[in-house]
Amino acid sequence: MSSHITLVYLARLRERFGAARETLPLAGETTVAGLLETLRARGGEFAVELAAGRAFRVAVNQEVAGPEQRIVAGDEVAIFPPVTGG
Amino acid sequence: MSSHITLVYLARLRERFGAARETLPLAGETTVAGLLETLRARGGEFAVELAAGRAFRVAVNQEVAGPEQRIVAGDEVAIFPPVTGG
Amino acid sequence: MAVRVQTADFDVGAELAALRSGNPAVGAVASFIGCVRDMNEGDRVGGMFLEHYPGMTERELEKIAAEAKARWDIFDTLIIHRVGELKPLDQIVLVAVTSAHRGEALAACEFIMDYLKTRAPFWKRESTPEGERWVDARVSDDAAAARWDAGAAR
Amino acid sequence: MAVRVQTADFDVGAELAALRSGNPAVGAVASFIGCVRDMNEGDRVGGMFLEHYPGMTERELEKIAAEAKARWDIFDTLIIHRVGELKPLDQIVLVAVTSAHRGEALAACEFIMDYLKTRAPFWKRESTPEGERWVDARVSDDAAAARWDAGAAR
Repeated sequence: MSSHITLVYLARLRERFGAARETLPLAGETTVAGLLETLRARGGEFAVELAAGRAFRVAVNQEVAGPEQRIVAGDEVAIFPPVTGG
Repeated sequence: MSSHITLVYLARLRERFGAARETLPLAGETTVAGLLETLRARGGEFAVELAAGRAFRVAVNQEVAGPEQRIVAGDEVAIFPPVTGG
Repeated sequence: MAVRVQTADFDVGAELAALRSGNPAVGAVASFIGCVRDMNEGDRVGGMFLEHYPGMTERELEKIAAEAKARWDIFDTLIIHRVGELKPLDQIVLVAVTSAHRGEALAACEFIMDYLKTRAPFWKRESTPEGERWVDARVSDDAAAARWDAGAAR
Repeated sequence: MAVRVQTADFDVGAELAALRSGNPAVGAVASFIGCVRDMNEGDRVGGMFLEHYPGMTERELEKIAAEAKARWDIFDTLIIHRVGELKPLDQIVLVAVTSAHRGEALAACEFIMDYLKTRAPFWKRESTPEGERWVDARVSDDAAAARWDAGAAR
């Protein structure tokens, strides 16, 4: 049983954070809002890009998620800018 | 200087009238309504198909025309059912 | 603003490629292909003959294309309409529109098709098990075209 | 309901022919091709890189296609989206819808494009004379997609 989550950063945020993915330990569970708080606490680009009012989206297990969405060990959480495809 | 008009019948009306086109003498001028009256007076399929309330269209010189449209010698007048293309 | 009325089939891929070729401002190509169905009004259709009014057909199609060009911010249009004998699965009509943006291209394409169905002088005669019959105009086609006259918001 | 995400180009004519092949009930094929433009927001664009989120992309496109199928009376849909390096004039995306009638096919095609632009995880990075830049989301794309949520009459 995994006790980690996988973070995926895409497009501009991948470049800003200097990583395409990382693994984060997670004991118990958290929420999207809780995870974002943890990441912002790192300061630097994380604090800037994930600040309230910045345009970004979160997907949990490849489904777009709101701030209350529960996150448990084993989940894949992606953070990315608004999409611009097609 | 022509003193005739050309009548063009299309699709179902071509079959009903038994002709694709005919030439009609025209002294002076008439209107679409006047021409239709002349044709109805022939009786038979003309009276049936061009009766008031029947769905047909008239074009003068390849432009759709209303009953008041003037017709003069040399004009091409087409009579056809509502279109069903595409 | 090309308009073609022909008995021959057409190559959709080649036509669309030609329509946008060499214009790197084109971001959107909307297209519509009409095909012969094997059923209509509940009857099996073995084939059809498409009659038109030569001369007037081309004029009407050119007017429709010019109207689309005046209404939407588009680059170019293509209308190819076949006539003569056609059988199920055959292509009947191709309408294509290029634009910088998709909304304009798609709206203009739909506008052209709606008007083409109600204004261009084409008539279908279908072969069914009960014999040949001329297809009656659809009220829904008139309604579709009337939307544009009323300036309906999209 | 095919969905493909690929770096390779696609053959529009062959794809559209395959989508309707063997189904004589298809009377209408609506399609949309998105292409790389050489200008955007007033700057010359020499090329672009299209990034996506593998896995989620396919899921979102399949959901969009299923929604279109639920909303309109259509037979089949095709969505092909390219990723990777692209240059002006390249094809980016093909959306095609088959139906018995044109109104359903055209509406579903537009619906899919509007949702694809706002929901599918693709991001464009353009090369301009001033360097590389990520393209910002367009407000007009959100507005186009929101139309459908509001159940806007067509």
